[in-house]
Amino acid sequence: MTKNEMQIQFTAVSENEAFARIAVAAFVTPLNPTLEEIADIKTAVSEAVTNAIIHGYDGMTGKEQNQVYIHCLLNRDVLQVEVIDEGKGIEDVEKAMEPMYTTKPDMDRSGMGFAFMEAFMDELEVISEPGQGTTVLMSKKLGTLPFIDREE
Amino acid sequence: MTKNEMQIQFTAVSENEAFARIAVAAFVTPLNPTLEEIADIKTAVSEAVTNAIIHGYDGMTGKEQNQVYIHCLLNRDVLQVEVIDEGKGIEDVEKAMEPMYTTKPDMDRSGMGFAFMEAFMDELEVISEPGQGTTVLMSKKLGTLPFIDREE
Amino acid sequence: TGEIKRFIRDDGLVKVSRTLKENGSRVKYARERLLKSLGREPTLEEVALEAALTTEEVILAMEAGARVESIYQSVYQ
Ligand SMILES: Nc1ncnc2c1ncn2[C@@H]1O[C@H](COP(=O)(O)OP(=O)(O)O)[C@@H](O)[C@H]1O
Ligand SMILES: Nc1ncnc2c1ncn2[C@@H]1O[C@H](COP(=O)(O)OP(=O)(O)O)[C@@H](O)[C@H]1O
Ligand SMILES: [Mg+2]
Ligand SMILES: [Mg+2]
Repeated sequence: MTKNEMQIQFTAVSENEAFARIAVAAFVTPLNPTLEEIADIKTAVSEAVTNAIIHGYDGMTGKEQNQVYIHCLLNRDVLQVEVIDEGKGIEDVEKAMEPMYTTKPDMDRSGMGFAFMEAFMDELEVISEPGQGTTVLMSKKLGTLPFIDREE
Repeated sequence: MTKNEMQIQFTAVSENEAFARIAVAAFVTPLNPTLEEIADIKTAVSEAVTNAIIHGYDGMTGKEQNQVYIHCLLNRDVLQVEVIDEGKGIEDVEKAMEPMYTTKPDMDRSGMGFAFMEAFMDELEVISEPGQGTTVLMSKKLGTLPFIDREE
Repeated sequence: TGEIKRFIRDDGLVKVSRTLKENGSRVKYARERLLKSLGREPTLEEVALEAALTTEEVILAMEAGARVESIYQSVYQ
């Protein structure tokens, strides 16, 4: 199979952060990625999901209604991951993506979330509008093409 | 937190079976279940997902459109799992649920899928209609109440 | 980007885990030891502590054993 797809949706609470990164890791496992590739993907997904929970839905009531969505698409050896929240959005995306920039220095945030996503994935795109939520689009090519071709 | 919820949706191919059971196992992790409880849940989810893929969508074209849905609800220490397919459905649910009954003996199916779900979970309900797909509803109480009460 | 990744990892911020198989046997023996000493099924956190792994690693390691057993057999036959 050269194309595979999954979506997950979960309550925006920090208890679900590990669930989210494990789910994405488990989804790419049949492609036989390296441990390093799995670690990269898990780190990037963790950062994006943490951001959705602690920044996106920061101070928003109706906790149980706040949802995070992840959409994964595997197209041959390329994984595309979308992490979406319907939270408060980002005013200045460019500034938010600068390394060390954080709006929560009090919470021990390092401001390196987007820098990590950029470092661990091949592509990163952030689409956000105040009041409109945030979509983080990431993709990564896995070094498993020989494996796929053997399977076909 | 006493209530938590997630949903996953994925292409109905056997490559995703491990993903599905790992995702559900990861979801219950914050409740600190025993390894045995995790193994029970994984077995039950695997059986339901396998059925959706190999029986539900058996012989149906448009492979990439065929989707399996899992809905998990954690209410305190009770996990509820719904596994849904939009496949061909089951004519005689009661008969299908009998131990050893299988419509695919040729494929080395044991006919024990529903019996396993029944044995490993506390409750099992199967809702199906020919042409209407199948919903498998399972629930299990986890022995983690002291843990939850400590957290609150 | 290779350099950034190496820096982050060497800094201990991101831990690359041992192999699934290795963790699988650590989990198996940790559970057996705890079953004996506690006289009941150990919880996920107890096993993680005993095996010196994270709960996340335990969940994934359990898969290493499960794969050969039950389901995969029937699906891939
Ligand atoms: N999903 C999101 N919704 C709203 N704001 C966000 C989101 N993700 C990131 N941000 C903003 O971008 C800033 C930088 O994010 P990041 O690089 O991950 O650093 P950190 O999370 O440590 O603050 C955050 O401090 C926050 O202001
Ligand atoms: N999701 C489903 N869609 C259609 N038919 C199903 C589904 N699940 C189970 N069945 C029917 O019920 C029978 C018994 O299922 P099960 O106990 O899991 O045994 P097995 O999968 O080994 O055949 C199957 O052989 C099949 O005919
Ligand atoms: Mg961050
Ligand atoms: Mg079955």
